[in-house]
Amino acid sequence: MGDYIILAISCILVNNILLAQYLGNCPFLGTSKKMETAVGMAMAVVFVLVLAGVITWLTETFFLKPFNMEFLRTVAFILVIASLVQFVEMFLKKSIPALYAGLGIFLPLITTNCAVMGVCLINIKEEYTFMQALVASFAYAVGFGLALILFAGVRERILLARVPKPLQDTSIGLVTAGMLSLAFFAFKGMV
Amino acid sequence: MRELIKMVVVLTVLSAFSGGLLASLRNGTKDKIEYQQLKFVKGPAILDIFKGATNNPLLDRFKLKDGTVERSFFVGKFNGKTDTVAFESYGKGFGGDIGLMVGVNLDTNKIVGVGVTTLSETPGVGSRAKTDPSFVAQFKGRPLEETFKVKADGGQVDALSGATVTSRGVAAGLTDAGLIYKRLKPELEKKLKNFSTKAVKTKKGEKNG
Amino acid sequence: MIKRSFIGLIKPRMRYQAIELTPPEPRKIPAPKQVTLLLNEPYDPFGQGKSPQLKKGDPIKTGQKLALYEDSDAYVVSSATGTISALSALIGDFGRSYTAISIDVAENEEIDEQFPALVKDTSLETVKHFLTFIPGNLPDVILSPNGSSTPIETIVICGVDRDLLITANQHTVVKESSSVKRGVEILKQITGIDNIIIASPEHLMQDAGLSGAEVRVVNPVYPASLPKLIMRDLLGRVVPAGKTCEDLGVAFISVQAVASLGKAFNEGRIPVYKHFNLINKDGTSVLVSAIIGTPVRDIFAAFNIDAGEKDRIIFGGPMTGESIYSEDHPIQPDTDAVMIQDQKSLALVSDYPCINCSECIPICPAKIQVNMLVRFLEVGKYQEAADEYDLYSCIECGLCSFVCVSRIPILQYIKLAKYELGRISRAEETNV
Amino acid sequence: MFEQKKFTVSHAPFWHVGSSVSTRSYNIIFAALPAVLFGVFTYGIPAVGVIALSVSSAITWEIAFNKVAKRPPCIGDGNAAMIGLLLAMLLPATAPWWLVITGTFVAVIIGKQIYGGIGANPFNPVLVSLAILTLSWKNFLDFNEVLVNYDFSYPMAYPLASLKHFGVFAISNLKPAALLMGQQSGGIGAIFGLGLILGGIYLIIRGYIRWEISISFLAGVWITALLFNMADPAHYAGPVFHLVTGYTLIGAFFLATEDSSSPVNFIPMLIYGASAGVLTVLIRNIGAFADGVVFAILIANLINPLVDKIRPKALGKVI
Amino acid sequence: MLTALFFMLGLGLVCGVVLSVASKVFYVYEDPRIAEVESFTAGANCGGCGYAGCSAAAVAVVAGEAPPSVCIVAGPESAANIAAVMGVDPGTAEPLISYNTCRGGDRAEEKYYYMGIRSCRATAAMSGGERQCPVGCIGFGDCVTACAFNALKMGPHGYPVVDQIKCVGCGACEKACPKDIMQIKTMSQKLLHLNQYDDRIAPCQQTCPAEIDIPKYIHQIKIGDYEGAVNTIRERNPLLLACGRVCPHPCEDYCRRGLEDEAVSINQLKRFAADYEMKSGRRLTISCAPDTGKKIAVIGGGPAGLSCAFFLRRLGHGVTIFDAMPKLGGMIRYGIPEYRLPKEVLAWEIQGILDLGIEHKPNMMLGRDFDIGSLMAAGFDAVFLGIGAWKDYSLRVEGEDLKGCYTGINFLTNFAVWQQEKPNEPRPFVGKRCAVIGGGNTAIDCVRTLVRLGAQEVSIVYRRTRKEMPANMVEIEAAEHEGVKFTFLAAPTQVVGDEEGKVIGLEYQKMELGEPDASGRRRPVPIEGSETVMDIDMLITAIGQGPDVFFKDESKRLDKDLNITRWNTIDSKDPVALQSSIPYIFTGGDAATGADLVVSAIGGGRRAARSIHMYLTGKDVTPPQRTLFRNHIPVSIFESVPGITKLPRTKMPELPVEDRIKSFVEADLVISEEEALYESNRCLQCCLTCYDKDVA
Amino acid sequence: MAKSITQEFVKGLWEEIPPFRLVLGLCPTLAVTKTIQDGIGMGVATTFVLVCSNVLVSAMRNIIPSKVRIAAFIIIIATFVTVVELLMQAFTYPLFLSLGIFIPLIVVNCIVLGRAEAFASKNAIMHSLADGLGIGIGFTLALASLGAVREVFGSGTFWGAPVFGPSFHPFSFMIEAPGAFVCLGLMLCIMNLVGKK
Repeated sequence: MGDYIILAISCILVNNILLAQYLGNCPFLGTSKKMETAVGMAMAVVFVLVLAGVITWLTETFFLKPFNMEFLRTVAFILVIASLVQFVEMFLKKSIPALYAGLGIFLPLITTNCAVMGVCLINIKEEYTFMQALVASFAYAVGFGLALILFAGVRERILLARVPKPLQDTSIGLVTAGMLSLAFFAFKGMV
Repeated sequence: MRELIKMVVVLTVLSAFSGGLLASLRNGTKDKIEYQQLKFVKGPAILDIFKGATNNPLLDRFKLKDGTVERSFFVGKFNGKTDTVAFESYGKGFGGDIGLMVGVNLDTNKIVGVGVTTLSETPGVGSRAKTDPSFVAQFKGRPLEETFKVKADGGQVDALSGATVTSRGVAAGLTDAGLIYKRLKPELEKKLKNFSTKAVKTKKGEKNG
Repeated sequence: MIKRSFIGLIKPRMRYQAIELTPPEPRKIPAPKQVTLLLNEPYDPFGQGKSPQLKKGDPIKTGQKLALYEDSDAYVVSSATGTISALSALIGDFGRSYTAISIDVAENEEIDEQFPALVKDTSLETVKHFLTFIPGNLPDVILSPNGSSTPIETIVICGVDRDLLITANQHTVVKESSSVKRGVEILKQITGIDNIIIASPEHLMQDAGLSGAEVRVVNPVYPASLPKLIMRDLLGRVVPAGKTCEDLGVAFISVQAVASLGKAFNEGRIPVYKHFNLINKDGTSVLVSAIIGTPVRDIFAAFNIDAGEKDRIIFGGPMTGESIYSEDHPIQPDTDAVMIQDQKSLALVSDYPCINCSECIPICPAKIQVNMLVRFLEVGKYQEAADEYDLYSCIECGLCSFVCVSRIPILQYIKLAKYELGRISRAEETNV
Repeated sequence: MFEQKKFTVSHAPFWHVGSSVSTRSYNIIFAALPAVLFGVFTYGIPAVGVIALSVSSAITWEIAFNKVAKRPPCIGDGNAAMIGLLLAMLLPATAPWWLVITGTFVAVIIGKQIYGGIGANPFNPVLVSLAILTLSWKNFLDFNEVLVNYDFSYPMAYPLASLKHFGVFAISNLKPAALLMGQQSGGIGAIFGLGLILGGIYLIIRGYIRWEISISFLAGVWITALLFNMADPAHYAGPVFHLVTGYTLIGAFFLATEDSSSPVNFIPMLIYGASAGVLTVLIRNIGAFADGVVFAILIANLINPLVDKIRPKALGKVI
Repeated sequence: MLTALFFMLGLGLVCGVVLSVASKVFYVYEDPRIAEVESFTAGANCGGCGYAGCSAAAVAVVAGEAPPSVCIVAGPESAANIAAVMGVDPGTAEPLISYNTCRGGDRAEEKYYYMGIRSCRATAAMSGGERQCPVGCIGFGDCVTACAFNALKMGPHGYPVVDQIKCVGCGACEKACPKDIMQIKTMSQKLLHLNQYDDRIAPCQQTCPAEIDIPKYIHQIKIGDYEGAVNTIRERNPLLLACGRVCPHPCEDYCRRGLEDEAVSINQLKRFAADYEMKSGRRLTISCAPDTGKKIAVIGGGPAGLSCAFFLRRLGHGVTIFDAMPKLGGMIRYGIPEYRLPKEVLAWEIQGILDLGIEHKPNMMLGRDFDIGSLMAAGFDAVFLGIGAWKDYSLRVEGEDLKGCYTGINFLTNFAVWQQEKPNEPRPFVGKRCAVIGGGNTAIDCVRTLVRLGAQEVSIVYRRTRKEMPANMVEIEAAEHEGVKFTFLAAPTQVVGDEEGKVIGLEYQKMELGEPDASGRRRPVPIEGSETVMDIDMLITAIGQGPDVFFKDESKRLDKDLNITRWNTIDSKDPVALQSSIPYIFTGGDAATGADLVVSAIGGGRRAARSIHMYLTGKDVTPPQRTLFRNHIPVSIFESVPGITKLPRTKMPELPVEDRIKSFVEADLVISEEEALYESNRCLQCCLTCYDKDVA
Repeated sequence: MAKSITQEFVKGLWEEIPPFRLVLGLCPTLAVTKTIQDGIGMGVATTFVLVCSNVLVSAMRNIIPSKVRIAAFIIIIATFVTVVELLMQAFTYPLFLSLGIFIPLIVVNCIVLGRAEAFASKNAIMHSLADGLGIGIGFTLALASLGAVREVFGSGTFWGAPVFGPSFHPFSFMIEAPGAFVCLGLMLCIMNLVGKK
């Protein structure tokens, strides 16, 4: 149990997917302009990442590895993830419109989110067990969400500030993301 | 319905085509990749450890089962004796695992050399574990079976200044290596007894790769 | 300007000016050569399809009711006798537009006979048609109690002054208690509202009691006399953000208006003299009485005040007044003070950004998070400011601007935002 | 029509309390003086050099940026000077010139100006700068290494480094009172605890910083350290030690209280201060850095926009 | 190898099947435009737009929350495509462009020192802003900050300047401006705009019957942007070459410089710009709105008809001009002599108008060759009646129809037709001693023509004095120089003829000036017994003319509802709306006003075009409430203009008298470029209440 | 509006250069630009995938049903990514090591999918080729320049060779994660300044 907690903390804070591993930055910058969007995106990422983490782990363990087809990992994973996301999106839209409105609309953004694919690949690379993969996927997603929400909070204020014109928007967003990443150094070495 | 079928067919054919293409490419590059992996990941450390060996340790390798994990061992031939092996162990560092290649002489149980294979430490600080030869040199000649600890923790290892975490990681890796060594020593001895090197092929191996 | 105390930990307390127990009579300014009355209806020189009632050269009597068009509700009551010398458009603050009626005052005063003929009839109609433009200004909502969404049930008479340094209302409480008493009776009679409360400072409780209305005491520290705080502190009712006191069935009226109402029926003529404080450049405050429509220029002349280039002339008090740009601006029925500040001692504003010092937070009586509010307002995000940062909770006391380290004109931002939002919503209503 | 007298027109209120940004900055600088003077006294000329360079370069960067960005010059507000001074207070007296200049560049330009100047920076510029310097040139900021040439009557080992590397034992002979009086190694302006406390109290009384933040920060440090200490006294130092060493006091009074990166409401201020305090000790005890104040406050800066949403209900607010 | 193949085959199959089944099972209806918009986005789902993926962005676009340019990956073409799907402006597919209507800026005096938020909206809320000008630009640049496309910047004079290339017409500036100075308009809306009381326009522009933005084109000349000047003029006046020559320039009467100095020679500058285009040999392109499919018949190809046709065509309608004469131009071709307006120049100008795609049917006279009914049957949606004023008023004295008596228009037209179309036929009769009755421009044209045709003695007989002559002073002077005699205060009483019925003399009664009448002119009173006879062999009466509305009697069906005023003009009730008593018939020019200036006819043509456009698009035809028709904005009329140093006005170059009386070569010449620049610098660049003071 | 092939190529080099003008593909931009070599390596790999997938998508644009087009594009892209992955492993192994996980992640690089969807699926093969090549080279240039800046300041070397004297203390913040963000942010700012007309 303790191991899982440490793994989780490590994935959330120390090896934060966004700030330490540089994954998932496009939606990070895109969806952090408003707090509402950030929260929706964060939830959607948690949802999809756990699903994707599990399903890709299963694919790897039961198909790719036994048949020595690791080289097909990229193709297989992305196909599985894309189909999964699209399926979930359609499912939610029809069956649970309320949920769809809250987080479903973020799903397409996730298909090509390198955070999802990246975490799936990390799970395999680190040779996690099923439970570890599950925990890691969840924790990475939480880390993503945490960073996104904190960032959105900061960014909401920056949008109100008198940022010099050439720096506005993405430019200052990136610099701020850098500061965020800097602050997350606080957790270095804790796990 | 026609559209549905078309969708399915297109996807299927496309993925099958992709699978086929990749599989054939994979077959064509398989050997080369394996050699490259050895050469660049572990190669430098191994060659460093086996400085003066008469064989090519990269080619003279075998695998052993250690519980569920399979470990690779590289054999070094010194003075005509194949009594030295090198294998990899890991310790936790500042920015992830630190991979250590540990060379040990089976006769003396002493370390012949330690090399850092993988590490993602803070450049200029922890990364000196790899770049500063004096740091790993301090392990040479020490018995592998002891427990390694940095001095701050009351051990014997001189820590890299300002990189205690890294140093601790290295120490932990070495300790781990000792445990592996202890576990597998009987098998290793068995294996080495009738080990014949492929020294002759060195050049060719390089080329074919 | 009140300086910051050394110990900044404690928030500044600003007490209202208290009137002396036996106040001197206000200094009376003689009728000027020209008066200007501001009629609350836009002047359209090209107005089509309406028949104008007034034109240049028309003779006017004191007490005469003047309206632009036959069917317009808005009117003014002339405070002097003479001829109309000009009609012009005047743009006030926040989109208010007036018609300025200038009257050249004749030497002999003639009293218009319409009101004296009706003086026996203390009916709502009479008051409505002749007495809204009296000193103190009678608010419409009291006269048409069903005009607002909730019928008015309570009338609060402000026996306190809205702002610092002003004693005009207190003076009325002390000196004109009989008129006030009559006024309260008439109010009760014409509106049918019995629940009339007079808000008074503690030292005037006795005098206020003579009015016949229920006396409640107002805290002597600014901004306790602002209507929404009187509502909260004296009536125990909180006005929801974006709503007015009238929406809760409470109407406010100044004690001067009540006194004028009483006086009008007592004396049989519409009162035209308005009491107000003249606050000089050195901060001294004198009570003055002048007819409505007197240009500020004449008042300054009477006190030998030299209003120089870049000085600031303020109608109202230092915290809530409005600055005007011309010495020709006339005294209006609701002018409680005229203040002049020397160019050298102006409190400057700057366009420095908010430094997030949090001075404004503890001082805000409405508990608004001003630092964020002002950020939204600075970039023009008015709707967000209203939705997320309580724009409409603001009671416009100006304390945030008063303490602002960056000297941001916060109150101006707030009022502007409310005004712009109002404009947008009105535009949307007319579109749909 | 054209010769009319023109008056000034502006909006209410027409009075102002008279405070200004520059008074604020200068008061903070004034409050920092005891600690700074003590530092100068202790470390001598090099300390003067670092402080002078830091302040002047901070001002220069600010002027330069204003020129480049075509904005009205804002050095008059004293903020740049304050940033320069605070940064110098955190640096060792032996900091090389290029380190100081880079530091002020990062603080003034990257930390503050590109966000639109004073009041807009989401992170404390001084801390951003120090964090970046720490990452880049750890050796030059390692007090043990760089202050090695100083020789005083008290041990010159950096207390927190000793604690980190050698455990509680190594610091057992350090007296809190002596540490408080500045008998320790550390940043130029960070060693004289008493001076910092005096300055802090001055600022609190004058209303320039908020006591809520300072007190909750110290409380956070104290309580967390106490818990660790109680759990394993052999491993973790006592709370008082944590209070008087490293950047704790300067952090509590001068860094965490930085205006634009700290909350304005009461409860958020407590949360903000406390979380910075807690994290400080966490980093010191189990993290990678010897002193956690810098990164702890940066993390607290980060959560500031979120926690500052906790606020009292506004007058008449519906819902 | 095979396993890989099969694995991928299986995977693809599974995914394909699952997705296609799911798309059937979980089908939800959505606005088809969403899919369409989405197909134009990049589809990368990168989130760069701030929305949750491409379909979310598409939803936002369809819901109107996001601009068509939302996708940052796909580039401008995608934005254009998305805009097309959304149909940003469904009414006209014309681009909206922002422009500012105030050129006052910081030249306007201030009424107070402002201290507070540096924004236009904030200061506008404080007594309407610190500028004296009640409607002018405040100058804090709220619009500039509001513009997300960098298309606006504050100009040197403190008012915003639009970069039309960058402007996308989003309207942010318009919303931000508290004074309605920034306006987003299509070209059509600009063409349709009439001067209003709340416009920020100089007195000259208020006066100009065609409402040309005079300060703007003068400024453009000043900075050397001659083409811009041409475009500016053409926004209001398609006949700039003609107007530049014949316009009596009432604008100059209101030139503020004229109060202290001599007025700016506005018309010379216009002619300079117009001639610049013609001389450059290149026609500037004139843009037209997309076709609307409506057809309009313009009856009469004179200035009013041409102007109306020009503007209707630019608004996107199909126009056919029916004209009774063989060539277009109406009175400016057949009434204005060659020496004032060379027909070559006119032809060049008219060709430019026809090139927009206007059909011309010559020799078609209403009431003779067609009537309104036949037009309606031919599918025209509206009719413009610009038949001009071709019928001279008669003198109502005895002997008016003797041989050798002509009316002014008759004479000029006959001569013009001979000169232009039938030069080989014998020249129309010209007497030796000629008298022309009347004091208007037609009379002057007649005498000056007669001089050029070799009449030995030409005199003008006018009832009042020279001061009251309605003709242009320049023209009168020119006639004087050319040797024309003037007989003032003479009222013709009888035309004397010989037994052959030929005219031999004109009897007139002398007059003296009496009390001023309502128009302020002193009424001439006959002196009893002062009858005199003047010896002449040719008499031309040019005492005024009116429209010839005989067609109304010819057609009994549709036109009977058309009201005619007692001055024989077509009754248009409202002089701005110009709609006749039959809703689809509009009028303008002399047909509506009686004989008037060319430039008035041009203005009338545009107003009629506006009304027709409104009528065809189903909108209210009545003009906007605050239309400033023939009036002036009171605050803009000054009594003095301080700060002006006198600078002499550029003299108009003309041919020497001896040369010009011999031929019909153009008498007035164009000023040089150097002179034009000098004259343009004399312009005070007035706006409503502000102007440039001369430095030094 | 149709541009020539050359224009399609050139626009990727400046007008629409990712990630400066099109703010896309940030992850690899941030992650693999510690040195200029890594940057160029990543750029070349991406260019290869971009060109190949653009050509193939363009060739197949009429066959693929619109509902599964994204899935189909992804398969195509993923295939080429794997090809690159295998080739790099076989021939430039050290580069493969330093780029690590980011090679397979080219598949989710928004630039690649974005160009496939926005451009190649609507344009002819040669145009798509030019577009892919242009954008790819632009991307490579961008990565190289960012890599160069970070390497020079962060490690004091250029292409592995020291540029400053031995007394230079590298500003190693630049090669840390925060430095990557800040550096890219500032470069965007410079691009905005330069791009302003």
